[in-house]
Amino acid sequence: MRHEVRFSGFGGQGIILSAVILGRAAALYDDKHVVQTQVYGPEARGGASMSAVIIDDEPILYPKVRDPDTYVIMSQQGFEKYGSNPRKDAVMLLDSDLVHDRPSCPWVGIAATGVAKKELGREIVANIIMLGALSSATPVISGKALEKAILDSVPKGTEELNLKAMKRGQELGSAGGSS
Amino acid sequence: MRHEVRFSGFGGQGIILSAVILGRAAALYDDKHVVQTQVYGPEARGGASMSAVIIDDEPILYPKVRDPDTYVIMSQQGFEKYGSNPRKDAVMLLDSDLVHDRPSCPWVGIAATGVAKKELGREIVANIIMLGALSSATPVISGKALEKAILDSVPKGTEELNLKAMKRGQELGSAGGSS
Amino acid sequence: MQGNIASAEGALAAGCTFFGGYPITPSTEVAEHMAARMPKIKGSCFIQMEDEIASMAAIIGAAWTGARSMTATSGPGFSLMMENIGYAVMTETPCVLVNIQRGGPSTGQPTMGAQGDMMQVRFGSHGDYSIIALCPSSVQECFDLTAKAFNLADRFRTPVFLMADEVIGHMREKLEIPDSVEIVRPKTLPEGMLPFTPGPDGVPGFAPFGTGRYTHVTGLTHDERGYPDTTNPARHDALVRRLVSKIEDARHEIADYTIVNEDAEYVFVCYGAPVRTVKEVVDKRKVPKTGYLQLRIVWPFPEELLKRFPKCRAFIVPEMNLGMIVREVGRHVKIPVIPVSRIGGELHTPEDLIEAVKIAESTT
Amino acid sequence: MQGNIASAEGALAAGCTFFGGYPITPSTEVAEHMAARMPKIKGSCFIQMEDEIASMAAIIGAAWTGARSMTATSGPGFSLMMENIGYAVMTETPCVLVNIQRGGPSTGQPTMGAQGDMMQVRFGSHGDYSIIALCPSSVQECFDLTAKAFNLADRFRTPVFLMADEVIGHMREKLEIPDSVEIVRPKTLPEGMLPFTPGPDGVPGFAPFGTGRYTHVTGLTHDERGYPDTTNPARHDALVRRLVSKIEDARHEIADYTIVNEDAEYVFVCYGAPVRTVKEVVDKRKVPKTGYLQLRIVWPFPEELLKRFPKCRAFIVPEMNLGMIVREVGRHVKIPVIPVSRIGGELHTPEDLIEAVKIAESTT
Amino acid sequence: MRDEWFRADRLPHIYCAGCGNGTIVNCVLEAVSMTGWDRKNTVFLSGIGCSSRAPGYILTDSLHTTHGRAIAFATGVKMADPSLHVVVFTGDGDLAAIGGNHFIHACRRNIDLTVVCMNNHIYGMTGGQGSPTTPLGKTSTTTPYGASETPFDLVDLAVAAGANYVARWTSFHVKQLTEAVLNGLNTPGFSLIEVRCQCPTSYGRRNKYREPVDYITHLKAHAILKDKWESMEKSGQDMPADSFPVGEFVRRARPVMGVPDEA
Amino acid sequence: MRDEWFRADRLPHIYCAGCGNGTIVNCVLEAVSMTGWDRKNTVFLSGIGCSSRAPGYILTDSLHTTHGRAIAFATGVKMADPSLHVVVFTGDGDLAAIGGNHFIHACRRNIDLTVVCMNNHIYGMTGGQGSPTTPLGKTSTTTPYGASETPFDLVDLAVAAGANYVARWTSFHVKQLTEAVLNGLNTPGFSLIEVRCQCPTSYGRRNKYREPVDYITHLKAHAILKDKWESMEKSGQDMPADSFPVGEFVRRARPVMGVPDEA
Amino acid sequence: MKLEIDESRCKGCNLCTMVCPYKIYRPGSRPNRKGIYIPELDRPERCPNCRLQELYGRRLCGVCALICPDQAIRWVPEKPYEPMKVVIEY
Amino acid sequence: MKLEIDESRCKGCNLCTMVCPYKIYRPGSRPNRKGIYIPELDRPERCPNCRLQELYGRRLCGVCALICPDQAIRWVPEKPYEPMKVVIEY
Ligand SMILES: Cc1ncc(C[n+]2csc(CCOP(=O)(O)OP(=O)(O)O)c2C)c(N)n1
Ligand SMILES: Cc1ncc(C[n+]2csc(CCOP(=O)(O)OP(=O)(O)O)c2C)c(N)n1
Ligand code: SF4
Ligand code: SF4
Ligand code: SF4
Ligand code: SF4
Ligand code: SF4
Ligand code: SF4
Ligand SMILES: [Mg+2]
Ligand SMILES: [Mg+2]
Repeated sequence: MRHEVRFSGFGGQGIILSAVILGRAAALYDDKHVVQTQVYGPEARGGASMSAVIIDDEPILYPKVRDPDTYVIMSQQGFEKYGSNPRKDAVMLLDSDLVHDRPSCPWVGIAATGVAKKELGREIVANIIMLGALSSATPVISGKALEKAILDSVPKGTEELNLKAMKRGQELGSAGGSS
Repeated sequence: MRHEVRFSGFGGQGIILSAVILGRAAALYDDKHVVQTQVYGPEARGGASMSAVIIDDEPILYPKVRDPDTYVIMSQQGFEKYGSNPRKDAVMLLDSDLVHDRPSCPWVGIAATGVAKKELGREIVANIIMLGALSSATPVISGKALEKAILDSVPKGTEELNLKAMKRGQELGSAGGSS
Repeated sequence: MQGNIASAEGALAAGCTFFGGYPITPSTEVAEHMAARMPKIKGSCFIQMEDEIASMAAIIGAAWTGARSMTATSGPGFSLMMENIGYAVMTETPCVLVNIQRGGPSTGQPTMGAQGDMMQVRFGSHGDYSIIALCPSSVQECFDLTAKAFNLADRFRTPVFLMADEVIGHMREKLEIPDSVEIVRPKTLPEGMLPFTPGPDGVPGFAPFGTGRYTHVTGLTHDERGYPDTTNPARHDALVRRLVSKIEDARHEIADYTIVNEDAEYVFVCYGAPVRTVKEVVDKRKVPKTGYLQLRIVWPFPEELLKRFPKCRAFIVPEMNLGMIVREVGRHVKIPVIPVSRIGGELHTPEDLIEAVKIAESTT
Repeated sequence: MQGNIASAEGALAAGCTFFGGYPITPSTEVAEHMAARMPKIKGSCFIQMEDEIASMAAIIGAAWTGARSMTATSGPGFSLMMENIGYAVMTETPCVLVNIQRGGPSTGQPTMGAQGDMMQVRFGSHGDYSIIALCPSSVQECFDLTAKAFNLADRFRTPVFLMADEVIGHMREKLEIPDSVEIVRPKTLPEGMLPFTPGPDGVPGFAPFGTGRYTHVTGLTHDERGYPDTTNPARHDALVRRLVSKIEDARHEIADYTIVNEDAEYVFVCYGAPVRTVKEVVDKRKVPKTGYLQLRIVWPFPEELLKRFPKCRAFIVPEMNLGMIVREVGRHVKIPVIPVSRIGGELHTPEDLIEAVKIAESTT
Repeated sequence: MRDEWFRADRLPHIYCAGCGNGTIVNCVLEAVSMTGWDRKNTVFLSGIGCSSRAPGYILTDSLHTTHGRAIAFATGVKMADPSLHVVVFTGDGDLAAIGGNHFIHACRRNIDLTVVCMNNHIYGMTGGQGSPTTPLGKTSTTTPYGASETPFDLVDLAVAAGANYVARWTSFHVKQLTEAVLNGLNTPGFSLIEVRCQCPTSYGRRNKYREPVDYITHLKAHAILKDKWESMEKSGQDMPADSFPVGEFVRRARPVMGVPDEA
Repeated sequence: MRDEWFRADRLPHIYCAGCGNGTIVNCVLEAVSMTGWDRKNTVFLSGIGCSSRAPGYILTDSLHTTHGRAIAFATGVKMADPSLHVVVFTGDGDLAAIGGNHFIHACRRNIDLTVVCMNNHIYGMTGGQGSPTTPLGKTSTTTPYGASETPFDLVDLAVAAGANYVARWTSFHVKQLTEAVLNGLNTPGFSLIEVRCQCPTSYGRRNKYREPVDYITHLKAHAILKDKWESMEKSGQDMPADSFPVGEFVRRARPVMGVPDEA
Repeated sequence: MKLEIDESRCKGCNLCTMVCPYKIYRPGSRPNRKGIYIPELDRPERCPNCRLQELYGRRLCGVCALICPDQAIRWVPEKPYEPMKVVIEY
Repeated sequence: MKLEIDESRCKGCNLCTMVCPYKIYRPGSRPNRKGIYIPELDRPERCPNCRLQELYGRRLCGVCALICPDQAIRWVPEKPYEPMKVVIEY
């Protein structure tokens, strides 16, 4: 199976880190071939940043994601720039607090930023909530692999918080909230 | 007629200036085609510096002097590096105070440095003495043209001294002293 | 792991103990990784210099103490290094430069990938010279080729360039780090031999500072003792021709490449990121009659390899520039050579290359 | 008069009012002459900058005030200018650089002539671009071509290079200074037009500072307003291709050359000092079957001119480098191309070239 | 009016939320608008960095040059046309790392420029590497274990190199800063105004000043007026850690370059 | 013994008759020979210029680098192998014109180098162009009507930038100079020893100091001991034209780089 | 004059909340469409600039607008002029 | 010890003539083969270094040799030692 996942949001949300964690999870713990890329520029600070992961059973040659089957979108501008034209059978996870439009493909709204702030007290873990949701709402990555990759990637002392965020995300992801 | 003249001596003697004056004289006042070149390098300071002039009735294409018919040599090292292998029919003017060897071609010894220092009180005009000698001892340049070019080239206030030096050189040049 | 990090790790695996650099997108991660790793390695030094000129100077200075030394930069910084690159060539200083290419000219597109410095690396400093340039197309190659660059630098006593690009430098893939990498240090200067007397391969032995050989090193034209001799044409001619030929004459030994499908009629000549697309087209989609020559070392250009495709009707050269190495291919063959240029930061798509094959078919 | 002085005088005749430079052998006389002359010309400024990077920066700054500006240097300084040369290209700044070439690489032979920077001038800065390079072969051409360089710089809004060499720069010959030289200033930016919207020839009009057009100038990839737009591949592609094609497409208009003997079988392609020897061989000694193409403008390379010799059996390219422009000739023709390289500071002798003709005869 | 000097069509700018650069641009334009200069004859230049993006938001002619070289470009502009008013925006990296030489030479020549250095102690644009003004012990991506090189004092350097006007303030001191810039604009010769400011993204995040307000509070607390600083020094007091003097350090009339003849 | 440090086979050197550089090399080698250092572990570096030819005459490992960059190269040498003793020869052009940035950064970092600047106020090697230390009004080939840019005070710059040891003497003061160099060699961190010296060929010739003795006599007459200079300053006296202070200006112990761990 | 925060520019940095001597700005409590917490104004008419700018013919205080890094704070003319809101404070 | 000027190195700059407290060096009067006026020595044995170097086991004065830019001045051992020439000056 091959998956092309695209993340977008604004700078500071950890859009690239999300992709890195997903990539690590798939490569190291689901034993897949993975290529992770991103677009970034100074303008990305104010505007929309984007990162992408290809997960495949076979070696990945052409490395760029051109037509993702899975989206994780965390800002309205990100939606407009990188998520407005998904293919029909794609699945889009979106932060329902920050993305106001809705796509033409199936989607799951996750109130990640709100939950991160209100329930977990740290807005910064919104991206981990989205990753958790990704693992429960799509076949892209296994929860086990994701958990291990998160533990590898987050700063010491924040493991518990991040795992909690992931779990919450998984719950929100299974619950749906989709179109 | 074509002449290829090579000057050599040590840094500070005005070897390049000599060539420039000769070139100017021939170009502006004898109405010839002239190309003037030189070799210089940091090593030229201590060692031997060289400059050359081609004077021709026709335009000069290849600009380098390879086998001069006329030499003006003002130091022993200059002789060794640039004057030791003249063609048989060349003429060499040499500063008899500073050049100790003698060439295989016809030559004229001129005590330029000694005369400049003792008679004229300024060693620096030794090169002008040599030019004067060149104009009288060889057909390379006319005395008239040389005089004008010297007046064009020397610092204001030193015209008289330099003309005196030229005249002395012309005397010494006609007097011979050759092999 | 990211290509840039893999490159840093490749250097460390090869025993690099000195890094002097100046941050610039998209190469900065190389320096940042070195800054994190080197202070923990005894005898190693990471230093952020005041600019790229100083970075290049510092790694040359470090190399003369016998250290394996390296810097990393991108276009604008690379341009600033040109004078001291010439110095490294002239003084036969082994060192490694990583250039993560971005969109130029000038500040251009700091965050987008390109291969626009491929002629600069060969001709960007004044005067005649040659260098060795490697181009990775994967994170693994970033590691492997960086390590290899150090061996080539020492073997030929010359600056060696890892000419990567933003696409590969910022891509993350799995990297397998071997238990150890091959390390070939320079020949030492035999007793009684002058410091710039070449061996039979044109390369002099190396006597780093502190070994009591009292070497004078200068960027001026010099004799075998290393003493300046700047007005003797024969001296200069001999020295510069040797500097060039020690590399150019060894192009066979140096060449590092992959050939796929020698029977191909349409042959891609490729290096760096576009190799990925070429492989997609040839290896995966198996577009008929196509094959490729992947150059992992682009300079010295191994022109003989072009002869390895006897049935070739046209060479297709996809580059992320307006056509640089295609000039080199064109000089050596009489059949059509088709450039496929992409600039602006986007890698060629497989469709781009399939289109080029069609054009080649229709014109040959 | 010396070639270097003639070049300075050519600039002054063309109305150059700003010179920013840094001394370096063998170009220093250009600066020294400007230092003597400019303070006497009202509204002119000579400034000796702290280095060559600053010199290049200063002349670009000056150019944006509408001044005709220039610098002069040699190899090591030229290498240092590479980053800002790219900036001038990207920002379409008209300015003139004189490079009196000396023996490289590195410090090399400071006082000896060479043509070793001919590829550097074309490819020495990072990224894709094009430039215009002129090569004088006499003191008169130093004057004429320097003056012309300013017109080309303004016409195409690009840095223009006088690539002379020490031989010509330090040679003294008679110079005839015309009463006035032709001066073509840049098109002014039409009212309502954006500062980087190109005209039909690809060249935008010019609105220097102080004219109330509020131009933002950046070396980043930019839109027609001059505002940065660095992540849009199409923008970059369009901009950089235009920068290249405004020059390359005009190669016919730009070309400046002399052709002698179109019926020749052995044709010298030459520029700079070696032209003197070629003329000695062809014009004076009238060696049979020979002719020549003298390029006074080498870049953009006017490849069509090579077709002007229908009977040509081989091109012979004498250069004071290890073979640079010969690469370009080789790319465009199928017949043999014979390089004649002289490095070390000695100009080719007539015998060298006659020998080359013999070789050409025996191999074709 | 300050607002007239902005390129309103380009706002909001690319600076991160709470970045000190935006404040400094305000103060500089406030000062410029007080001079009565014509926008037509005023030119802003900069090198490369976040700080150096400033001229792109100002409605005058402007040159966004290469990293570190803005002052050299400005020298060309000013010397070629002394009737132009020339202001340079620069960062600590741009001015003091790669651009150090042009900086001291312009001070020495006393070229009539006003240079505003947005000193955030870090390379902001490239994501937070140490700069020549990163304080000892502070963390950056290239000093992950704390900076170990002594930082420059930019004011000392400018004074030693010969500048005619030198002042230092912070992004908190908006009024004083505006006045200092105005003084700089009005002093013939080279003026340096160093402004210590917050970079929440690249510096603050790694050094416990995550919120913009955190670092500006720190700046406010550690800036000591020059006179007070000097009297403390004289009395042999230990200076509080991380504190630094602010105020006007030099205003003098050494020979200048690039001033129009009539002036 | 000093003589052992010369490459006798390369003498006489290329310097003009009476050039101050030769004297300075003597003094530096005298000081070096007093340290007891091993020639094997001592490295001389330089940039480009007459002054920078010095290492070529010294029998140790040496790097004759590119113009202005010697200190950056030296930083690489010293940081890669702190056990080496590293001395840099440079000229006023090499150090203060093109090399100014590396100079101030090495001072800031306090890299353990000793830098000897042969300040002849001119670009000697290229035939006498003005340098950043050419005094106001003096003639050179690029200042034919007299220099109009204020020169640097190299000592002030080094002090402001952070160097641990800074002294100035002239080529006349051979004993004091030797001692200053020795102090520089022995002080951990960056040491600058500026030596004002004669260039009869490129500077003297155009400024009425044609004979070597002329300019050295001038130097002798215009060098004022630092203490005296300061007391004159304090008492508000006008300094005699062309005079300058000599002596030791700073000797301190700021944090250093490139010193071996055990030291 | 009326004090306004331009929502299209404000990035929610809260520097204004720090500097106003009248504490007119309070950190925002709800994100806007872009996710930004725009500060809320607490009786902005207390600002001397709102009240007295036209009277004195020049800007008063203005520190918030000077420090606002995003050029988001400005005063817009109010018509009709609302004298009722002016409360002189001593 | 005997004071010597190495003719192959001396370039005739006359700095030695300037610095010697004993005025041992005098500007030369005749050029040598290279055209250089080598200084002449006036009773060099007056130099304390000639006389006392071996006695004290270290170089004395030595200013001429330090200032000589051409490394042309040196002391060479004399054999046999010539005590007759020593004149102690006060
Ligand atoms: C020659 C060159 N080297 C490096 C860079 C990369 N670069 C861009 S901005 C920057 C640092 C900017 O720091 P500073 O001047 O402090 O500005 P800030 O972003 O902090 O405002 C660097 C190193 C470049 N653009 N050009
Ligand atoms: C990049 C570069 N620019 C210019 C030069 C030319 N150059 C050689 S030496 C020199 C000046 C040397 O002056 P200084 O350092 O004072 O040495 P001096 O000869 O006076 O001892 C210059 C400009 C060069 N070699 N390299
Ligand atoms: S990175 Fe720092 S300096 Fe740059 S815009 Fe963001 S806060 Fe400002
Ligand atoms: S030119 Fe000047 S500095 Fe150079 S060797 Fe001659 S006297 Fe010395
Ligand atoms: S102008 Fe002053 S008082 Fe008015 S809102 Fe702003 S900071 Fe507060
Ligand atoms: S200072 Fe400006 S940008 Fe920051 S919160 Fe206040 S209004 Fe918004
Ligand atoms: S050592 Fe002293 S006393 Fe002896 S000759 Fe030299 S300068 Fe004179
Ligand atoms: S100082 Fe040395 S070089 Fe000069 S005259 Fe005396 S001995 Fe000769
Ligand atoms: Mg900064
Ligand atoms: Mg000097």
